[in-house]
Amino acid sequence: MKVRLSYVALIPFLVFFMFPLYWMLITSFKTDTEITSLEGIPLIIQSKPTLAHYKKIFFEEKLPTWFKNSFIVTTLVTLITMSISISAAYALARMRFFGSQPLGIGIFLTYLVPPTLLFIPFYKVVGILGLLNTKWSLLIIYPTATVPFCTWILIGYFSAIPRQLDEAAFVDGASYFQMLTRVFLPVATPGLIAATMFAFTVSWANFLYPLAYIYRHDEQVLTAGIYTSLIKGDVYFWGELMAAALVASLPVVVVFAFLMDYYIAGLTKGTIK
Amino acid sequence: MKVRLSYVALIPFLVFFMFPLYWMLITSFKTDTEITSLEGIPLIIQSKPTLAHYKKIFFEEKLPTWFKNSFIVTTLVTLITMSISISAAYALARMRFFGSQPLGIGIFLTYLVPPTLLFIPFYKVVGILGLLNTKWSLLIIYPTATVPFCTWILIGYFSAIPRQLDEAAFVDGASYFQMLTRVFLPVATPGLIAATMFAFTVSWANFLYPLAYIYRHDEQVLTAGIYTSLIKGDVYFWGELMAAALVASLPVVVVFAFLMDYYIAGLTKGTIK
Amino acid sequence: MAKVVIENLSKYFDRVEAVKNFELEIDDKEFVVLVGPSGCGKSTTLRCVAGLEEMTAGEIHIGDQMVNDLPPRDRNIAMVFQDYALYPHMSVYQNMAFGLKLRKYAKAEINQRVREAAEILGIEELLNRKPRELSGGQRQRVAVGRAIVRKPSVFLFDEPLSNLDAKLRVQMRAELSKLHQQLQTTIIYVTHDQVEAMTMGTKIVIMKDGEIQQVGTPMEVYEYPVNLFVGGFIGSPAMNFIPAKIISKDSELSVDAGSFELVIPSEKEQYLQGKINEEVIFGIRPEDMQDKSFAEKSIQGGSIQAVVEVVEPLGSEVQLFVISGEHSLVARVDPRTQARLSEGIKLVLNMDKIHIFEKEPPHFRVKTEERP
Amino acid sequence: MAKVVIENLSKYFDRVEAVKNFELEIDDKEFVVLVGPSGCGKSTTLRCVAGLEEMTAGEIHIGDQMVNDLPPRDRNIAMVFQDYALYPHMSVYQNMAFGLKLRKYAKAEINQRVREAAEILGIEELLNRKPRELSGGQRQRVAVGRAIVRKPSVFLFDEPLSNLDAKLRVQMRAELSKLHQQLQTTIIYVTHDQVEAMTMGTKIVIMKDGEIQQVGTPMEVYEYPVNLFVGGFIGSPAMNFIPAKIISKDSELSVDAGSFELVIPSEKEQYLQGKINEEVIFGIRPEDMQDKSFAEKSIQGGSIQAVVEVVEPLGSEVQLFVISGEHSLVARVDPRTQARLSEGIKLVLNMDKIHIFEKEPPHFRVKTEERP
Repeated sequence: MKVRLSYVALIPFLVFFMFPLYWMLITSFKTDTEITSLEGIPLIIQSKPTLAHYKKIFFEEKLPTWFKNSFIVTTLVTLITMSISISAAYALARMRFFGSQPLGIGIFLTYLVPPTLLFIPFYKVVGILGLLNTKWSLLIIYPTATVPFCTWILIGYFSAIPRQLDEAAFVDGASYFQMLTRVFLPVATPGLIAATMFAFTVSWANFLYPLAYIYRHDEQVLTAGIYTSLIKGDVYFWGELMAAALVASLPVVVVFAFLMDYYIAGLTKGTIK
Repeated sequence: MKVRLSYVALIPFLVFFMFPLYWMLITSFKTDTEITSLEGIPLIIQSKPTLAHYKKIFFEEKLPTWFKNSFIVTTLVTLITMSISISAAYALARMRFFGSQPLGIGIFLTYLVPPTLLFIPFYKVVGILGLLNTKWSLLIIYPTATVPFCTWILIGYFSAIPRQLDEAAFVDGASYFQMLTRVFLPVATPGLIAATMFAFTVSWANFLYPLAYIYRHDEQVLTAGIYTSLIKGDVYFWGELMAAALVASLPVVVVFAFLMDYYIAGLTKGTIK
Repeated sequence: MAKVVIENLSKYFDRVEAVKNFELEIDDKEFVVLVGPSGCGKSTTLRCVAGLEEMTAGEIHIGDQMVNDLPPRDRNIAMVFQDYALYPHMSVYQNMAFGLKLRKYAKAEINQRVREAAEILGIEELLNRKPRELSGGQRQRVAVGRAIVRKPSVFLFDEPLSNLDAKLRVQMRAELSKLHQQLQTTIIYVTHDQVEAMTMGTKIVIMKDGEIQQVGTPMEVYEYPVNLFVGGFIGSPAMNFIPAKIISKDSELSVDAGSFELVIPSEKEQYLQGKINEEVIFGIRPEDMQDKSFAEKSIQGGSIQAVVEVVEPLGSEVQLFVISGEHSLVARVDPRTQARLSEGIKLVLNMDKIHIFEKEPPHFRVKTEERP
Repeated sequence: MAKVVIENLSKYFDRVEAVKNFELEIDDKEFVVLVGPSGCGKSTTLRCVAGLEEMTAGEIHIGDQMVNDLPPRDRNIAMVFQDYALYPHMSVYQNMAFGLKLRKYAKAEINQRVREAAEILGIEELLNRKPRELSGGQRQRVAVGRAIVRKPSVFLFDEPLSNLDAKLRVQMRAELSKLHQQLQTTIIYVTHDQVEAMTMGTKIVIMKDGEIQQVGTPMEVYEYPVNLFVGGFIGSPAMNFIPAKIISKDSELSVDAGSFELVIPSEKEQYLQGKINEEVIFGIRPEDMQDKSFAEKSIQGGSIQAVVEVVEPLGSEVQLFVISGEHSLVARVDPRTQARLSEGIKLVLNMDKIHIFEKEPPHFRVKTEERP
């Protein structure tokens, strides 16, 4: 009952979230004539809806390739991020070594370093590694943004898990590995989900780096691909843009839809009580 | 003593932070000949250092204007963000109204909405408001990113302040305003500083929106200004780029240098014990 | 320095009635303790008096004034909170001076009052410290100091000792009692701990489920609890309750508890005539069950045979958990007892101190004596 | 089902010595309680036995085995933690079965053992609940259940009752005592609460600053504390300590406490001859100071005059905080006492029960009797 009511309060955010989606959806089915017409009403389709924009992006543009590239990059980045973040956060939250606390703070501060500052050195590093103009360059770059923040989120969750829980598992007969997989990580699930969502969203939606580092169409990812191919100077192909952006945001919507329940459950109930 | 030692553990992060700075500093004083020379050693100046790049960016480029624009935008955005976030976080952390908790979660989720999704609708909104191609557009756009996250940070800090503290102030004779200004906000200082730093850094360093929304040189801010004027296609003016990026990151470095102490003190000591 | 009258106070949270028709007159200079298990509405009542919670119905008078619509700052009260609620960013001095500053007292006056209070509480040397540099007991004292500098007409205490360890609690209890005598003010004190209530209160108000069960002095509620709940709540270890029947045999009344029968003293017979052959609950406090070998000879009592289950030596006495027939009982006996685990023991029950409760809720106590 | 021997255990944290040369033999089936104020090293000692903390020096034997280098899982121990440490994502059944599953017991065996333990603890109906759906007392029982299903040779308890309220603590104390008798295993129990130590332990180990002060049965440490610390730590309210001098007068020995002099019983004189004219600390427990009007006639004692500062009625007795000359004292007297605030009272001190401590640290107790 209580959980049901919680969802009601999420309505304004769903509106905020759904409104652009709706606008994009509507626009993507409008004909170019209607979009540019001065009598057009933004949120209603007046003339016949068309699939022309979708046809164009799927068959004429490289959209399927970009989608595949984005998918590969995002999956790998999320995996890399979570492996590093879980290890780092566990070490920082659990092991009392010299300076572990300021190290944790340092990690968070790193996240705050403006990308502008790192943009140019990264360009050189990627160049030296011979990864310029390939999607693999993003596997190097994205984790510099995702790892610090995810580690920071996880440190928070991990430190909230009482150390006695680990110790109870040890006394119960668990090895280190069993303690981690059967007690510690299951208890930290809400934190792991939150961090994964963050890593996924950031690497899926990042825009700046692929735009700057990748020129070859074949290697491009979705976000930058849409921008470069559908905005020429100040000419906007609105119909295609909307259709493409919609397709691009689908995975994020899907991830949120599936994990939201866990996420909210984790944040509201709290696991440790 | 203990605080001193904490700083030692920050060294790896200072290196991570300072290394690009040092590289930029060195390169910005090199002559163009040395930069492009194949015998050049990246981290050492071999021939005579030069101020030519600085002269160029300060006198030939619009850098002072951009700096001023960035400063205005960042200051205003930070002020707007903090006023909204403090009110929202206070309401959400303190007032038990229907659905206040999921509302807080919703705010955080909003922060996770990928900018790609908002990019195109925002473009239209800014256009309708007649702010396209002006720095004022950023005053509308940046807070959509900073307010949710800052509110979320502040909710965390605010909820950790025991409600009895407010009540003690009321019983002691404080009005609502006195309770806020003399007890509640001073106790929340570390949270306020963290949120301010975040708002400042994000609005100073954001890159995507000014690049897309502002074409007039006079209205441009620092980050995008540097990028558009010093990278022409795939020709990079390295000396100027480095000099400009260095100047651009100064304020962030200064803010961190001054507030780091409070920030770390807030995170390590905790105010409520 | 003020009388407090609470009339017909009710408080709902959503649909839950936290406090029901609470009626109480508190005389000037009284030390009233509201006591009860958690959720009984005692804290809510206190917070209504403080003005931190709005009442659903009723009236509260402090001194000559109806304070229903006054904010906390105009009620001339001071409050000590469970977690002390010291302002963490202020020194001890500033914490204590805060209320006076807000009321725009002169600097010299503030200084004098803070030092006076600090002296009473023995915290003069802590005035420049921050709360986080203090121990639990010191924080407790500062919280009290912050309340007394204002010289309010009523002090409110909300479980102020619950975060202290056992030793310190005993000490602070005595200190608060002394402070009350010294300041001669009205105190309303909330606690879930019946020991605090008994030892500190001049009047105890026992609450349960939002309702007052009994109001009285510590010895009154201990010796003449109005019902089963009060009988079990006050006193530790709790009173033993045994389902029994009043029977008449050989022209004497007895308590028949199945496995044993005990003769009721003749003075009490007149009160129990109406209960003959009725089922009741027979109550006896642990200290009124003595090891027969060391019992005072003067005790007028019946003895029962029991088997010892647990022996808890406390130094000055021994608590015995015993089984007699189908009943589990607790007795506090002389430390010289020879009771051994799983062995039998003869216990004497002081029948002058028995309690008879009705079988049906709310289990009222049956009158069995004239009160002095 | 096993003897535990701890030899010369030491543990440093950085440079701080948390436990110093700890030596203890624990017999099979003993219930040993380590007790002391916080920071005395009692928990660290327990954690060393559990294998959760590495020792700096020393040896620990459980049964016939030296376990220094064994991880916790190979030590055949079970532990109950202060915060229960139940796995929040598992049901009560899964919590209890976890240790058996890890040890690859057959399903039927696991099921049988869990149900058996649940029955002993009366938690059969909770088996499908999650820990967060349980009350404090229920969690406590599940934590104990998780320990007993494994049938370990030693149980370790780390302040298991400190999160329960007063009433529940009294109840769980008795339950744990019964459980010990039922299971017949060795138990090592850590607490800061001297009441728990007294009531549950068959042997008490009192620690302070990492060092053992005294080892003995509850009544031994209560009646013959080795030093001032133990005398003050065991018993509540704490023993009264009065700086005094042993004097010889009229061929009798007396304690001269300035404002009063008390004659020492002749049986004790022989032990105190060497202390004549020396400064000592005179100790007497609150229950050995009685209201003269209600004192047992048999008491051989001296009486003193005092002024009552605080009266704390507890129902079965009254605690009096009094001032006699320059000394503040606590007495536990008969509830019929007529003592009134700020009035005088005559107290009888039971001189057979006095304690004399040396003036110099560590304030050893001077022997004044033959022990039985």
